[in-house]
Order: sequence, then structure tokens, then C-alpha cells
Amino acid sequence: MGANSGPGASPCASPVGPWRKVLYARQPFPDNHVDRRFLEELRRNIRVRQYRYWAVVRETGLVAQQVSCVAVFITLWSCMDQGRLGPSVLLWAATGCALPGYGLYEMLGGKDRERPRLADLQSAAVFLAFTFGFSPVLKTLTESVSTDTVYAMSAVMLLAHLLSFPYTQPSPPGSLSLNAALFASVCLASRLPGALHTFAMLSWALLVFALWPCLLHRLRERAEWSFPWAAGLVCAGGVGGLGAVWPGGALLLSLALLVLTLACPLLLVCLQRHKDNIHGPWDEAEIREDLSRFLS
Amino acid sequence: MGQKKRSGRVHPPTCPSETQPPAAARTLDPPNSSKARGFGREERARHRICMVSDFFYPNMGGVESHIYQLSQCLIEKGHKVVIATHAYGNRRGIRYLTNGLKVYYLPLQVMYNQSTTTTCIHSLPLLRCVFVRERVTVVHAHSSFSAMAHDALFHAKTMGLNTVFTDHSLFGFADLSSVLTNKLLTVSLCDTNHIVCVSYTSKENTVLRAALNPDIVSVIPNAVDPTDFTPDPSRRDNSKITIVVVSRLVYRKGIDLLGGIIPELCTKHHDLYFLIGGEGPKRIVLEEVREKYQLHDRVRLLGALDHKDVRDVLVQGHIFLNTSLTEAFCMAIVEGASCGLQVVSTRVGGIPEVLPDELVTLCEPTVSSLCAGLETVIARQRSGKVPPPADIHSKVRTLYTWRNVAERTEKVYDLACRQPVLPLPARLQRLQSHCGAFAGFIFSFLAVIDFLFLFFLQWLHPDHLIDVAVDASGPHSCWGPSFKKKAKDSNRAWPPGADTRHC
Amino acid sequence: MVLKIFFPTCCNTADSGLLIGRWIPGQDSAVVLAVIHYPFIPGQVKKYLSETQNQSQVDLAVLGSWSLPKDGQEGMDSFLKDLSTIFPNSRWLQLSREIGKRGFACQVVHNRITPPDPAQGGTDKKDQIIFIHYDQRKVMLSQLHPIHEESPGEESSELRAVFHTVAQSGPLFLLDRYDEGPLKLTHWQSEGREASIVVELSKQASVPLCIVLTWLVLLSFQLFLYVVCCRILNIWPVQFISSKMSTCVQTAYRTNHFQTVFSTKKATSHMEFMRKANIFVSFLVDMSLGLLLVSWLYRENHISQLANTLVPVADHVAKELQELLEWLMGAPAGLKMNRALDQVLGRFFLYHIHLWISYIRLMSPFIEMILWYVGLSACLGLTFALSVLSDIVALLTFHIYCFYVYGARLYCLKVYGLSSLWRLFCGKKWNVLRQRVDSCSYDLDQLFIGTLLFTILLFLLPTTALYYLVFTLLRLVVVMFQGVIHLAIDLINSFPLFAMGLRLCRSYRLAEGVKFRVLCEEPGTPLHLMMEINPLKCSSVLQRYRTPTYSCYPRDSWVDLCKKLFMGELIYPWKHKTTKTD
Amino acid sequence: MAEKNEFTDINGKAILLDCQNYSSFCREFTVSSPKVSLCKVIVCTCSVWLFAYAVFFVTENTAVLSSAIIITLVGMMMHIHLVKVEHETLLIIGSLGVQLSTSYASGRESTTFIEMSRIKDIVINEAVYMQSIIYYLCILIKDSGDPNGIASVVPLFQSSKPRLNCLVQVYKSCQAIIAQTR
Repeated sequence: MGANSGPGASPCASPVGPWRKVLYARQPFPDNHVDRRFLEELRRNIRVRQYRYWAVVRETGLVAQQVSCVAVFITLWSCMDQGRLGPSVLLWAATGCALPGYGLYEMLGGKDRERPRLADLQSAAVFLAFTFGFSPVLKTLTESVSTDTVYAMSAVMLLAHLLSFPYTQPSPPGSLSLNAALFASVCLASRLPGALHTFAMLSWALLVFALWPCLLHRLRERAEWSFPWAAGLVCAGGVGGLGAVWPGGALLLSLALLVLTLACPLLLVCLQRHKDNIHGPWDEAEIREDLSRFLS
Repeated sequence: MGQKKRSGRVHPPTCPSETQPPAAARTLDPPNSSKARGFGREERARHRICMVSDFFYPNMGGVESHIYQLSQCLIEKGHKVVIATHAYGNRRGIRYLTNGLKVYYLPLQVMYNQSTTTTCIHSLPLLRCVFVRERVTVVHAHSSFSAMAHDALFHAKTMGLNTVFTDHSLFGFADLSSVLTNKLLTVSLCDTNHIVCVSYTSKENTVLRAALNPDIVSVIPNAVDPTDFTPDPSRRDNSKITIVVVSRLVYRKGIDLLGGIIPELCTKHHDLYFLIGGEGPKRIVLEEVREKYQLHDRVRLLGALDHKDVRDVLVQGHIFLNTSLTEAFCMAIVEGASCGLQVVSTRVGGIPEVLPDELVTLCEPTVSSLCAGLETVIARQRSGKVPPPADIHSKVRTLYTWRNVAERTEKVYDLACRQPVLPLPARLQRLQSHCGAFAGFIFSFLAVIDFLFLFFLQWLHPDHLIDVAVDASGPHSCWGPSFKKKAKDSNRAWPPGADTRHC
Repeated sequence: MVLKIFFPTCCNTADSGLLIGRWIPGQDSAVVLAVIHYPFIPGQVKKYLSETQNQSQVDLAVLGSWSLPKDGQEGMDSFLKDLSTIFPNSRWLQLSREIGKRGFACQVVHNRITPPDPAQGGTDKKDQIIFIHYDQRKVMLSQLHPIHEESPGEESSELRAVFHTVAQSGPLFLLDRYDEGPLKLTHWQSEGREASIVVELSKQASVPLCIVLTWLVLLSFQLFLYVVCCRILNIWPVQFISSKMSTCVQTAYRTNHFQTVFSTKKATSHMEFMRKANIFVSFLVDMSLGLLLVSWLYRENHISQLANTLVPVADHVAKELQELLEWLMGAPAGLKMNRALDQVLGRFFLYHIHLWISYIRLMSPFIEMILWYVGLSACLGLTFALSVLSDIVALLTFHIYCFYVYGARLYCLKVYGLSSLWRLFCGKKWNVLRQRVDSCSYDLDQLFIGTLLFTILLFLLPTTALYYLVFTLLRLVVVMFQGVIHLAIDLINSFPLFAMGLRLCRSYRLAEGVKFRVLCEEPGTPLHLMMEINPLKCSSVLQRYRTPTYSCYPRDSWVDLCKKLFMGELIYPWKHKTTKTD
Repeated sequence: MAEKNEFTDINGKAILLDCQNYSSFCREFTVSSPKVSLCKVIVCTCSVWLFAYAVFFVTENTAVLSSAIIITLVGMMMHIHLVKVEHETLLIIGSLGVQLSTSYASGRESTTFIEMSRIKDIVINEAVYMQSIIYYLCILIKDSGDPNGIASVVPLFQSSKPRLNCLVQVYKSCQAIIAQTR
């Protein structure tokens, strides 16, 4: 049947019953028959998310504050490089920021804490000891390398930090981003005049790049309302600080932040309208439910 | 066409392919009968077909067996068929399989899972040599994953041969890789004479991907050889209910779902046993499940199966389960049903078209739905309201046969040969108009280069210097005295690698 | 079926008589070995055949008759036919040669079981016979390759059987026309036995000489070996050092050779004989070269000149190194390196050189005496002298070796540290159990310290790398020098001089196979082929007869040698394959 | 007795098949390719020398010229001694064996003899050669281990590659000889 009515046999030769989309039954239609029901199961744009503008803006706050964190760090470094700030001042400032921050962190943490305080203390001690011990070495580390090289390296590393920062789940900063930031800070710190400067710089690096994201994450999950304020604060700090050393840079930074927080979300929401993707029975079915409950 | 002949010709590894000279094959297929058949349809056009694909024996899979079986049936219908694929290890050069089916293992560089590297150009000399010396009229390329197939289409159009392409797989439109692949498919199919898909879903998919006119796309399903998937109720143990799964253990086959189903059902039914054949990266999932729920005695992982062992595994079970997430045409469930099992499968891709509803239970690709489906089938099995395996087999055996596939493919060839092959200017126009400015430009450039290269080759090594191959295929050209010598030679020279000096 | 008759060229012109030879079993071919002339008494022929058969395990037979028509020998044919009755045989060949015709006529008379019609049998078989002429002497002396040691009884190859038959039937050829036996034969040395006095004498003398030599040499050697090997060598440090010192290796090697050459038992197989001969010749050459060297050394005291040059050279090398180090401690090639580390390393190495120089000074007075005694070792052969030289070089460049080791270890440490810290840098770690890189989440302080160390190592790497590079280059120079010496030694030790000489002078002695030439075809007569010997190729002579030695070529391929160099692992490229230390 | 036929090789060059018929079971096939064409040699040398002269013109260094001359001479010698094959001969002697000999333009001749007891068969086979697929004649050597196994394959007429029609002629007479003598 299907044999004697292959392609070439006219479809309207013997229209016996409607065409069915089955392979097992031999039908009186040619193999290349195109039915009216061809492509009827074609679907377009199922499950396309519609974003709300302000929600997106709120999310971009995280990116903005990370950028301005870098700005803050650079500000501090340049201040110290130009000698406006002494290392001791910075160290005191660091302590002054670290203790309340830790307190806040603990307070928000509530009852359930996975690490004992002793561990925190221990790691803090380790950190201090190592940084202090190594700071003379670090001091002499890059003296033979030219300054431009060092700047370029640290710029690249900071960029890598910004790009690889885990914005989606910033619980502890991802290792690559943190390492990149620390590498950059070591490079920068090694250009500073004294060993104590290096020490101060590194401690600030730890503060800005390692501890602050943890605190911010804690803030986001415990006190949702406070997140925009914190982000705004950091951004303001970044712009202001940079303004103190380099006004043009401050202008650029503020522009960048504005584009980042306002223009980009607008673009996303607009482009979302032009989305057009095809779905149909040929799509690979994805497994929605969580199967990990059977394992583990 | 007795059973003996068919069973003698199933699937390259099982058939006595290489060792059996065509002279011996003649005992299975007496010349007088073949002559009679031959005279029967002398008037019909004979084609000289070259099947091109990266995937062929010793590699195993759906495409491979499809090519092999189709070629055998076409030879039996009096066409001349040769197969071109790339060299596997030291299996290089020319080999003969059953009935003098000639296979060219061409020394092309393999890039990524058995697909050759493609520059659209470098494979021209070898393929041209094959096409010319075998006097090929139709080039039939298989599987959109195979770079060699696309190259062959490209060169065949350059040489002015008719082209047919069979697509065996489905593709999404979501991610970047599929976007690129679809663009390539568009390019290589836009001036192909005819396209064959294995199911209507696959046809829709291909038409969308390659932006084709649906009239030049035929649907010809795969087939299974019912004679080597026969039921055998004595093998199954009716004191318990056995669920059989035979598939590669990869994500696309939904092994994660299976990992969810096993504990669900095993906790409910205590006489339920799982028999899982196949190998793959997802095996670890099943092993973990088995560990966690202490099911070592009830879930048996058989590992990789040879094709000849599949039937022995199938007949031990009551229910055949298929959890694929995407399928163009699922041969596994047909094989399962042909062995008289109750088939439970996911409703994805072309699967709903494959079996009538009384033979298969379709479910959504979720653990809960599959479990529900299995529950009903198990209940039916318990109450004994299932038809006996022999009936199921007798229903299935007539559905998909290679002979039918061959007949329909033959018609496709006739159709393709009636169509003209585009000359270069028209082809360039088609490319420009069809596949966008950028890709169109690039590939029309490549087409011109290919054309010039062909000219160069024809000047360097003219066609009349290429010896016309002595036909060793097909019952009609095959049993002449001129053939016997050849047959003797060619199937004598089997030492692997030794019969090929590729410099 | 075609009947093949292997016919010796020397019998072409023999007088009429009986053909003596052998039917190759299962091959349907006959090897003619000699011709017995008239007059003879059949009984004596049979007796003679049987006794030669006992001497050489070849089943000889009378194949047929050979007639060379001369005046006064007409009417021979009937007589020849009758002979076949005297010597019963399944087939009886009648070869006859006409004057003026180059080919032979041949008739095969079948025995009485098959229908006896020689004429008919002869005529239709005429074209089914091949005459294959062969040079008996060459075939007898030549050795067919590839060599199978087993007797040709079980092996199918026909040519082997022929060669074997001819080679075995030596006793048959002892009888020549001048000794007054009852029989007269024609074969390759029927014109008088071929032998050279020297060879014979040496053959006679070799056995007692061998025994005496063995007693002299081996006793001393065995004693020496016993003491050395069993007592001293097995103590760990000595063993270790001796495995490093090429002189000891060479000694051991030579001793093995002595044992093989001067073993009292005769060399049975061809290979064994060739091996012995090769070793012996190469040993002689080695000795003579060594003696030449000695004679040069001890003439107008070259020794002292050598010593007087050697010390300053070593001194000079040390000076050069010092300058190199000072250069490195500055800004070498404009490279900026970490000053502190640079200073540290530089001082360290300078101190070493200082030590070294003082060591040289200490040695300098004794150098000449040492050289004098060492020079004597050349009497044992050039190879000894060379290996001693390489050892001296190794000792004199010990400081370079030390520098190399320090540099390599330091560099290796750095590289490994960096690679593991780089994984930490990317938040991954090496899983030892699964042998792969997993991703894992580190604590803050781990990350911090890791990054700190990573930075430090990264910035200190160039300095170490430079030092490593320089000293590795120095090391490689020394290694190459030693490598050249060792190649020379290996060449002398392993080159098959005897086999090569044989191939060049007596090319038929080592046969790769045979080649055939169609002699003549005249319509009436059967086909005549000339069988010549196809000599072995020089390359295959080399690779077949090369005496196995400790090959001291680079142990690992160039690629992974470079890899090792890059990873800073220690390399010993000159080390012998056989020594398994580290 | 001896007939000569014109054939072409796979590149279309004319080759000569000389079939010498000594007796019913002993034949000799000689495939001789055209001689070294003088003009080609002249062209090569001239081009090399011109190039050398150009170089010499730039760098007034006479060593260039002498080296060019030496190179051409050595190259030509190498070519006629190692590369250029005058003719290839296949001598098949029933029940004794097959002898292949290749004689180079310089007169060097390399010969191998294969006994009949080692030969399984002589067949025409197909192979991928460079970028094309050719027919070639080859001898199948028995595997001493198993009776119907094949240890190795010795290709015939390797340097002058005749086309199928030539091969078929040689093949048929070889088969005839083998058939009648075993």
C-alpha cells in the first residue's frame, strides 16, 4: 500500500479517510505528503519571562557596589602612595571597620552558627601573622619589575575579579575572583614605600574583597530592606573617594554606575520583546523535578 | 526470500560478513531465482548508489545498521550499492561484506566522536575517485552529525550527481551550538534533491531547521528485522515481574528518570525486578541508587550488550521501559514489542507515531507519570489481561520491514533522478538566496573553489584514466564469469591494513 | 607436476656414469651431487654409498645414469636402461648430452609398478622437467637467511632442503680422482681437495690453544671477578658507584666476552660461531688500537704534557664559571631579577667553586702519576682508555653536576608549588584517589595564604629559572661529550667486523636467497635455469650480526627529555639501559 | 614466444608489457617504463644552474656555483640509482616459485625469490594510493601458523603502476600456471 503509493503518486488519487500522523499504518498518501496539519504542534515563546524594570535595577545594585568596592580600594592605595594617609591611620580605620562589621554579622547570623568563634579568631590570627611576616618580602618582590607592568597586571586582575565575581550566589566570594583581587592588591602593595604600608594595604584588601561580600550577603538574606541602602552607600563612598584623588575618574565612575544601574536594565526589558524561539515535540524534554532526593 | 537468507544478513557483526565470499552467498540466493526477479522488472531504472556516512561498521548504532540493511535490500532489488566511510583504526581501504557489498574505508582524519574533520575541499579527490570508478548516479548521505556526509553532498553537487540525504536525529533551536549546526544543515540541504526523514516529527524538525520546502522531504521510517526479535515466553520467570531497559546510559536517554523510578516502584512492589542493558556515563547514577536502597538482587546492570544478545535480554522480561528525553524514531520499543513485551515509553519526539496505542503506554517524561503508567501495566500484567507475546509479535512483525523501506527509498531515488542538478550559477544563486548573506557568501565562495579544484583534478588525472571498478554487487551484475575472478580476489585479500598502501 | 633436477655445474662435462644424489622427500625434486664413472662394480657403489650415508646423515641414492657420448661408447643406451634394474628406485633418470646441443635430454623411467613404457613416459614428460644448475662449492659453503636451526626434515621449504643436503654431504666430496679407490667421482673438488694450510693448522691448533688461554686468562679473570663481583661489588655503595663508572661496566662487558670466546666447547650453530668470530675480531682490533695509543702516549713523555695542560684547563674552567656567576649576579642580559634571591644563590655557588679550586690545587701534584698509571689501562684496549677518559671527565666536572642538581631541585620545587597553587588560584584541587582535578571550596584564610605564596613564587621564578637554565646548558655540554665517547665505545664493541668482511670478500657465504636465470631454451630440450646466490644486504648483515651491548643512547625520547628538562627533573641520558638504579 | 603490448600506467604514461614465454610453466613478464628523458634532465640542471648563477650574481661567491654543480650531479646519480626504475620483471616458474626483480636506471638490480610453497595465491587487489584508488597485483604469502591465514602481501610492479587491463593479462597467465602446477 504505502509501497505502491510512494512519492510521485498524486495525493488526491484515492483520499480514503483523513491523514493520520502515524508511521505504523500504511496510508494512501505519498511519502512526501504535506498535510494541512503539518507543523500544527509548533509553539512559540512559551515560558519567556517578563522582567519588571525596577526589580532588575535593584538587582544591578550588587554589580554597581562591587565596582565601587574596587574604586574604594584604588582610592586608598593611591592616597597611601601619595602619602596623604599614613599606614597606622589606615590600620586603625581597618580595625574600626572590622569589629562593628563582625558584630553586625554575628547579630544578623542569629542562633545557628556553623563555625565556632574560636575558628574565626584563629583564621584572623593566621592572616595577621602571615601578612605581617611576609610584608618585607612582598615589599622587595616587584622592585625589579617595571611600574607599568605592575599596574597593567593589577588592572587585569581587578577586571578578572569583577568579571568572575559570583553575582548570583555571593555567599563566600568565589575563589578565582578573590584570588585575582588579592593578587592585584599584593602587586599594588609592593609598590608602596614601607613594609607597614604593605601590611595595611593587604589588610584592607582582605576587608574589602573577602569580608565585605560575606557581610553583604548576610544582609541580603536577613534584612532585605537594607541592601539597596548598603549598595548606595558603597557607591557613594567609591565616587566620593575617587573624587578626592582624581575628579575626572569620579565622573567616569558615576557615569558608568548610572549606565550600569539604569540603562542596561532598560535595554534588557526592551530586547525581551523581540524574543522569538520555536518549540515543538522535537525539543529535548528537560527534567524539571529535583531527582537528587533519590540520591544523597 | 526464505528466513535463512534474511537471518544470514542481519547486522554486520553477526553476519559472516567479511569471511563470507559472495561465491558462498550465492548458496543462500540461487542465481536462477535472482535472474527471474531481475527479468521481472528489467524496465525499471537501475541506480548506482553510493551511501556516504561517517558511521558504519565496526562502529555500532542505529545509523550503521540502517545503512547496512537498506544497502542489502537495494542490492537484492538489483541496484548497485557501495558504501563510503572513514578509516577505523587499521581498517583502511576496500572491504567486501555479504552479497559483495563494497565498503570504502577512506583515510580521512577523525576529529570528534567518529566524525571527520571537514574543510569542504580536501576530501574531494578521494570521493571523486570513488564516484567515478563506481559510475555512481545517486549519492545518499546519512546522519546530519556526519561531516563526511555533508562533504559528499557538496562534492556530488559539484560533480553534477543527484543527491539524497537521510536525517536520523532531532535538534532543538535553543542553544548556540544547535544554531550553528542548523545553519550548516541549511547550507548543505538547500540544493539537495531529496531528503528522507525517519518520522513526521523529524520531518517537521528538519523542515524548520533547514528552511526547506516540505514537498522534497519524504518520511520513511526505520525498520527492524522481526525474524531476530521473536518472543520466547519460556524464558521469562512468571513468579516475578521483570522490567527491561536496553539503551545507552546517557542523559538523553533519561537515565536520571530511571534512577527516580527504580526506588519508587521497588518499595511498592516486592516481586518487581529490573534488567538494565547498556553502558555509559550515567551508569554511576544507577549504581548509587542500587547502593542506597539495597537493591542489588533486584536491579541487574548487564553492561554493554552486543546486538545479537539484545533479544536474549528482552525475552526475559514482561515490560519494556524506554525513558528517552528525545527520539526521532525509537527502534528500541519496536524491538521490545516485537519480542512480545508490554512497552512503556515517554511521549517525546517521534515516539507517539511509532506504535499503535494498544501496543504501547505513553507517559510524560516525569517520574510520577512514568510510575503511574508502569503501575497500570503491572496491574494489567498481574490480572493477566495482556495479550500473549505471540499475538503482539504477529501484530508488530508486519509494521516495519526493510523490504518496504527499500521500496520506498527506491521511489525516492527515482524522484531524485528525475530532478535536475543545479548548474553552478543557479547553485550560487540558491545559496545566496537561501542561507542568509554571510553564510551564503562564504559557501558560494567555497562552492566555486570546489568547482575549480574539480577542474584541476580532472586536468591532473582525467576520468578516463580511472579504472572502472568491476561490479561485485547485486545478483544481476554479480554472478557473471567476469565477476567470479574478482570475487575470488577481493575477498581473499583480507589482512587488515595489508591490502592498503596509503601514502 | 614438474620434476626439478638440481645439477652441479662441475658435472656438465663429466664422463658418462651414474648420478649420485638425493630425492628431496615430498618435493618431487632431485639433487645431483656427483657422478660415478665407469667402470665400477655395483656392489662397491652400494657399499660406498651406505658408508658415506652413515658419515653424513643424508640418504644418498643412485638417481640415474649420465651419458656424455664419446667415440667408442656407442650402444650405451641399452646398457644404461639395464642399469635401472640393478639399482632399483621408484624413478630412474637418464640424462644424456648430445654434442653441439647445450641442453640435456632426459628420460624418466618409472619403476615396474607403474606401466613400464619408458619411451612414452619419457616423451610426454619431456617438457615437464626443469634443470637447475648450481655451483656446488658456493651452495655448500653458503648460509641461507633467515636462519632456522632445525633440520630441514620438517620444514617445507625446498631450497633449504637442497642447501642442507649439499652442505651435509661433505664426506662425499673427500674422495677425489687421485686417490686409488675403486670408484672415480666427479664433483666440485674432484680436481684435488681445496683447503688452505693456515686454516687447517689453525683449526687443529685452536682447540688446545683455547684451552690453554682459558686456563691462563679465565683463571685470573675468574679470580678477579670472584673477588670483585661477589665480595666488593655487592656491597651497596661500591655497586652503585661501579654502575655509574663506565670503566667498571666496560670491564664486566669484556669479561663476558672472554668467557664466550674462550669457552672450550665448539660452536655448534652458525649464529654462535659468527658471534664468537665477531667478538674475537673486534677484540683484536680494539687491542691493537689501544697498543697504538699506548705507544704514542709513552713516547717523548706526552703524559706529563697532558698533565701540565689538564690542571690549568680545570682551573680555567673554574675561573670561567666564577665569571659566569658574577655575570648572573648582576643583571644578566638585561633581565631584571629579584636582587635578594640572586645574591643568595650567587654566593652559594661561588662558595662551591672556591671549594673546587682548592680541591684542584690539592690534586695537581699527583695528576701526572695518576695519568701514567691510568694510561696503562690502554693496553687492555682502546675502549678501556675511552671509558677511563669519560670517567675522568665526569670527575673533573663534578662541580657542574652539583650546580645542576641544586638548580634543578630548586626549580622543580618552584614549578610544583606553582602548579598546585595555581589550582588553588582557580579554586580546584588535585584528587589523588580519582587521579583528576576536582573543584573544591576553600576557606578564606586558605585562599589568602595560598594567593600570597603564589604571588611570591611567581615573582621569584625567573631568577631560579635563569640559574637552572645556565647550569643545565653546562651540564648538557658535558653529557654530550660523554655521549660521544660512549657511542664510540659502543661502536667498537658491537660492530660485526667479521660478518662484514665475509660479506665483502666472500659474498656467497651469507645468502639472503637465490635468484634464477633462464639459461637456454631449445624446443626439444627441457628448461635450464641457473641458480645463483643472492647475497645478504649490508644493512641486514649489520642488524643481524650486531653483538648485543648495553646500548647507551638516550634512554627516553627527545620529547619527554625536553619535558623532564622543563619540569626540572634530573636527567641521566648517558646511563645504560641495563642498570636499573633509580 | 614473446609478445609485447602497449599499456598505460595509472597516470596515463605509456608502459610496455613484454611477456616472455619460456615454456608452458615458466613465463617472464617485464613491465618497462620509458627511459629518463634527456630534455627533462637538461631542464632540471639548467634551472638549478640558472638559479645558482642568479645567487652568484647577487653574492659574488663562487662556492655557490660549484655547490650547484655538485648538487646536480649527486642528485642525478641518486635519482638514477635509487629512484628511477627502468623495468620490473616477474618471473614465474611453475612449482618452483616466483622471482621479482627491479632494475634501476643505473643498472642496479634488486631481486627476491619467493618459493611456491610460501605463496598462497596471486590476486588483483584494490588500494587507496595517495589521493586515488587503484588496482594492483599482489602475492599473498601463507601464514606459517594457520593454513588459510595470510602473513603478508607482496605488491608487484610497485614503481610502474599498470592499469587494470594490463594487470588482468598478467593475472590470467599467472593463475593458469599456478593452476596447472599444483
